[in-house]
Amino acid sequence: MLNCEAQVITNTPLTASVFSLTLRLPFAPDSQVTPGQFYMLKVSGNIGLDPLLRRPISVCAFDPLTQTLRFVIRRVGRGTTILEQLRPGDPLEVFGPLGHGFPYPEEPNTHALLIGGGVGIPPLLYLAQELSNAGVQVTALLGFRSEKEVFLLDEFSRWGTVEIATDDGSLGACGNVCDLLENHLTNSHWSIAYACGPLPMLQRLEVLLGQDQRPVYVSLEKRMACGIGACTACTCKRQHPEPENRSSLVCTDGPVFRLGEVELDV
Amino acid sequence: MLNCEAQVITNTPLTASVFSLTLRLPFAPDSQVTPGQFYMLKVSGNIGLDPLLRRPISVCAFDPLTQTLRFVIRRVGRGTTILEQLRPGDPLEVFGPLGHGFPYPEEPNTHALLIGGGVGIPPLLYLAQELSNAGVQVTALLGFRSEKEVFLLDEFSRWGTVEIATDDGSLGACGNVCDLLENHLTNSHWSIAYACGPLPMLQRLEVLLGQDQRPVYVSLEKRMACGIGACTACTCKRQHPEPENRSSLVCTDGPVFRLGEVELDV
Amino acid sequence: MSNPLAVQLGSLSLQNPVMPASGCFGYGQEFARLYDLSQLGAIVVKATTPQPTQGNPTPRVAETPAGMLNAIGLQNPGLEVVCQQLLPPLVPLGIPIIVNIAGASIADYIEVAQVVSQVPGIAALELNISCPNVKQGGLAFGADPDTAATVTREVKAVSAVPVFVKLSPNVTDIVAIATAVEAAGADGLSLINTLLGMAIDIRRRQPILGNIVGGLSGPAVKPVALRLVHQVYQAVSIPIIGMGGITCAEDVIEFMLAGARAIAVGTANFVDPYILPKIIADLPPLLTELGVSSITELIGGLKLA
Amino acid sequence: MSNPLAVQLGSLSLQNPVMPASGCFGYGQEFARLYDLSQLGAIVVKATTPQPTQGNPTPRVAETPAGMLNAIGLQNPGLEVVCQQLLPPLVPLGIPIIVNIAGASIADYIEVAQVVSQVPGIAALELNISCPNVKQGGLAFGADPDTAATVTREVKAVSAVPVFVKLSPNVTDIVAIATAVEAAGADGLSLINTLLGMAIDIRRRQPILGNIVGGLSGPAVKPVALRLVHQVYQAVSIPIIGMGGITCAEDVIEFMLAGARAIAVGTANFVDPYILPKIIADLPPLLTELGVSSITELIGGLKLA
Ligand SMILES: Cc1cc2nc3c(=O)[nH]c(=O)nc-3n(C[C@H](O)[C@H](O)[C@H](O)COP(=O)(O)OP(=O)(O)OC[C@H]3O[C@@H](n4cnc5c(N)ncnc54)[C@H](O)[C@@H]3O)c2cc1C
Ligand SMILES: Cc1cc2nc3c(=O)[nH]c(=O)nc-3n(C[C@H](O)[C@H](O)[C@H](O)COP(=O)(O)OP(=O)(O)OC[C@H]3O[C@@H](n4cnc5c(N)ncnc54)[C@H](O)[C@@H]3O)c2cc1C
Ligand SMILES: Cc1cc2nc3c(=O)[nH]c(=O)nc-3n(C[C@H](O)[C@H](O)[C@H](O)COP(=O)(O)O)c2cc1C
Ligand SMILES: Cc1cc2nc3c(=O)[nH]c(=O)nc-3n(C[C@H](O)[C@H](O)[C@H](O)COP(=O)(O)O)c2cc1C
Ligand code: FES
Ligand code: FES
Repeated sequence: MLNCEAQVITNTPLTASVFSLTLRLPFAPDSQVTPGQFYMLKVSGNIGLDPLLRRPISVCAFDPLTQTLRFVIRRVGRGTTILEQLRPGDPLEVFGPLGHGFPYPEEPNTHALLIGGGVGIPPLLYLAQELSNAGVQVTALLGFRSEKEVFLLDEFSRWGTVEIATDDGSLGACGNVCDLLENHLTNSHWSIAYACGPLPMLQRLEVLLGQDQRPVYVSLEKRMACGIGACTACTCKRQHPEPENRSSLVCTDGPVFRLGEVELDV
Repeated sequence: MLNCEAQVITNTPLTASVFSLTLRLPFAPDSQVTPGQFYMLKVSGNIGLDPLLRRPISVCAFDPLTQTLRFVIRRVGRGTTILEQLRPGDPLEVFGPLGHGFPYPEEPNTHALLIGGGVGIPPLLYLAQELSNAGVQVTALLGFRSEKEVFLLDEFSRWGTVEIATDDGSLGACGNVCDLLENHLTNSHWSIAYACGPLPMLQRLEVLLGQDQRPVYVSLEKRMACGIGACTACTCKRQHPEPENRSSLVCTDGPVFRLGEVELDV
Repeated sequence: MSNPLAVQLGSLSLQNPVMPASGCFGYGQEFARLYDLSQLGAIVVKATTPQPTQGNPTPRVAETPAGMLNAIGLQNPGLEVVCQQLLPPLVPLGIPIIVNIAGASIADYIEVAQVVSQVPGIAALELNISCPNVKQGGLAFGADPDTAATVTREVKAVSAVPVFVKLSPNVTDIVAIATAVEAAGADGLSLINTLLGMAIDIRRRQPILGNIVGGLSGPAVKPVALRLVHQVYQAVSIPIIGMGGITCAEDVIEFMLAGARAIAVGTANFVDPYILPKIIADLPPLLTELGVSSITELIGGLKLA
Repeated sequence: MSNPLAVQLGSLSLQNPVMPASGCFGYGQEFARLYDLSQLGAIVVKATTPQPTQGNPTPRVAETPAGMLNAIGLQNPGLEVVCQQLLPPLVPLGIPIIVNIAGASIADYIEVAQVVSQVPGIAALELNISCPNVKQGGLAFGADPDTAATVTREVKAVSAVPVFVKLSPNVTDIVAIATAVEAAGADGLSLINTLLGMAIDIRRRQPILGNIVGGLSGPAVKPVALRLVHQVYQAVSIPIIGMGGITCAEDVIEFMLAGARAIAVGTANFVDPYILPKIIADLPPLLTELGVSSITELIGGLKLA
């Protein structure tokens, strides 16, 4: 993990509230940038002290050749509004890559199921790309509120099969991404699953897949301050506490956990 | 006085720390914009709450036809650094015009002496232009730290005679603008004087011109919050208190006062 | 249809809960040049003392991260000028006019309360026992429950109108002071006044403020103000005017959820002179978004579990 | 040439006055991956309690204007793990290691103080009687001069190393507490801990923090911290570690002028993980600009008239 001042290359809206931000790093990261890892983005600029804290955002793509990093972000509050307003050429301090990403399947020639809702989808795109490049077959189940809010669909199609659900049925199946998942529950074609999305989605997923023997990995979100394990803001309880009763930290032990490893809460 | 979101037209460095910022107002001011008046510039943008307060900056030029407003500003702290970084097209909220400007001479065909130091000079440029256009003869005495820090010189020359002093003698006379003034003290060619500059300069000016019978006007600076007389942050003591012992406010009774009217302090 | 913003603040009926905070709005005349003051929920004017008060030496304000310090020191033209010249023009606005009163002794408070509360059309007094910027009086009265109760009782005894007591955040236990003041007859509470702070100019090696220390206000203090409103709301039954760092309609809702029945905006008037009408205009759509038909539904509505 | 940044903090010799604030730097290992910790003036580690402590429910942090609230609740692996696994790796750095200690009772404090102060290489204890985030203990010990003096005396009696007492800003009269603690034998003071605050999510109508209230830190609190350091400096003769909102070298100088002999940086480590070495690097040129050859010349150097 390194802190550096990156430069905005492009910043493009994908929907009314979701945008794609690409940055060029001034030097190579000190480690691999793997899907599921995240960066802390400094939104306060160089002068103002408000908003103060950095924002954790998952990597949506990384090209080691050009050292370009891509994030896909939804505007929800002040920090993401500042990020949305960045223009090509603007500087942006980023710190990362942080955390542990999605573990790859141990055996090749497997079939991975990717389950994403809303802005849980961007890190899965990077995962789809990496898995596909490694010869893994990818099926992505993606959920959005409505057709107008769909993003990254074309890019996912490049790496595998995609199924879509929208809350209002305006594109794909009508319903939640977990409804799509129900069709795949008893299917044996997939041997590993990865999920990222809002807490209610992950909670329902836990109900649906909690007893499944196949490995399921989920990426979690918690409010963070440091991003590196120093403040213990992002603690989460282990479902089966070890003797020393330790809790886990989303920023360093996660953000990706095996389903069932930690409790799913805010 | 009106608050509006203006748009940056140009932002050009004049010296290493002084820059010229022109803005286009979206609509006409609700009153004349006179030399010596100032605007409160919102430096916090639309999202961040820090730095919080607006910055008072004197008008350096105003063109009613194109509704362009010009400020010449020295970068001294966080707010002025933000202003320095503005780029053409950026929005900037401005509130004004505020305060009372320089009173014009009561008789035409007079000769006005303008005495400016550092970033006290910009409002005098606007004054020189207006006086000259009104047929008043202008002599400007301008003081800078060194040749490298000289700005607006050419523009002043268009409106009258200019004498320069620099602290290190690298351009014009060696010394302070008050040293230049000493040569004009007993001269009877001028009948009104205007001054703007740092406090020590104004204090020395008071010593030199305090007994002079000719009208002398000075523009003062005080830390401000509201700029409109509501908070009493910018109070200054009257040298000859009236019966009700009222103090004056720099933002509404000033920033221009007749020399001897109020005490000169921080 | 009834007005979704109307609130009842004790015996005062407000068309909306938004008013300026004392000392940040003069006597209204400056802002009257910018917009129609009759759209406000109420107006709170500057602290009034018996005699004209010069206030502290300048600099009187210093900017701090997301906030500011002030050490105005209660500059005001004194009781007589306030009552004869400055308050009468506000009365025809038809909204409640609340006068902040201060003094260096209990006798001072009594004198101002007696005279101001008789001015026709004045709706309430705000008893300032929390000004950190004057040596005598001010905070001295607000730091201890007994003293706070005493001055409240004395002022209530002479006031012809309701008395809101303005509390200081610079105390270990604000609940003790709030309950003491309530027991002494206060009709309501205003909180918070400013936090005592300091700013330093490292080049001159001097405090920036002429008064050395000053009162911290603005967004920086909002979390502290919300916590105090929340704590006091749970302990008293008189209405609370909440303030401290409010800059937008969302902030208003936060204070009301914490227990404020009305709110005051101070420092933000300096950052945006049109902030009060802006907040008032932003509230109705925000209420719709939050699914409430009357803002009163939100008062004290914070869910704790 | 002598080191212009060297300061003496009671019996501790520091190569520079800059250290991390407790709870914002873990036990150093995370930041050790980013830079060489031996360049710091000292290291203050997280609060240690006798038993492992889970801390409060999440969310534990909330951003506020130019600040943040935290309600970590002293999460730590307990005395045994701290002493056996976490402190020993820090000792070889050769800089003073200061351990923040906390508890729910005086007996807790005594136990931790006794054990931690025996760990070879530990330079001092920081007695945390000001944590606003735990129900028992914490602030309860720091809000009253007598209680603060008692716990200080007891801890001093068992500690093998100097004891710095960390004071709370959430009090009416910090000077009374500071002088009581000094009289009880404290070797120094750390101030300030966090201001008690709250943040509200208006859509969920709930506090953002799982613990409802939390401690405010970051730039927002700097003016309050400076004022408290200034007030306490004038009243005590033991050294002060100043903190609260420091983000740059200029802030360090402000705290030292106000009376701090050393300073700690907390929240700013989260905004810029390299802030400590950056501040240390920025200090020498700033001293040159200010015309001083040793930073000690500035301590308490505020001119008041
Ligand atoms: C590991 C991780 C990866 C993430 N990846 C992405 C991504 O790829 N794309 C994307 O759009 N969003 C992502 N998020 C969520 C994103 O961090 C928040 O939406 C963002 O911080 C909101 O900031 P704001 O200032 O706009 O909102 P505000 O609500 O104004 O933020 C206030 C504070 O709360 C924090 N906060 C608010 N929502 C969240 C949240 N959901 N998770 C963590 N902190 C939050 C902010 O960081 C800030 O400190 C991720 C979160 C985590 C923890
Ligand atoms: C009526 C008036 C007209 C002015 N006209 C000009 C001008 O035309 N060009 C120009 O360069 N400067 C002018 N100034 C000074 C200018 O306002 C300050 O340099 C500026 O506010 C500094 O802001 P900062 O954030 O960069 O500095 P900081 O020191 O970081 O500011 C901190 C706070 O102190 C206030 N402050 C600092 N210095 C001054 C000062 N000298 N006067 C008033 N407030 C101050 C700031 O407004 C801010 O609130 C004028 C000041 C006044 C009062
Ligand atoms: C410049 C200034 C002057 C103030 N004068 C008074 C006053 O006269 N009486 C009073 O009770 N409070 C006074 N206050 C405190 C405010 O009324 C308010 O309680 C405080 O500023 C917090 O609100 P804010 O953060 O919205 O400013 C003053 C505040 C400021 C900034
Ligand atoms: C996340 C967090 C955890 C903290 N934990 C502790 C602690 O364990 N013990 C303690 O004495 N202070 C603790 N503090 C307070 C800091 O040490 C410091 O006193 C305070 O944050 C002010 O400094 P700052 O504004 O630089 O952060 C904590 C602060 C934060 C933000
Ligand atoms: S965010 Fe600090 S420990 Fe995870
Ligand atoms: S700045 Fe508020 S009265 Fe002058």
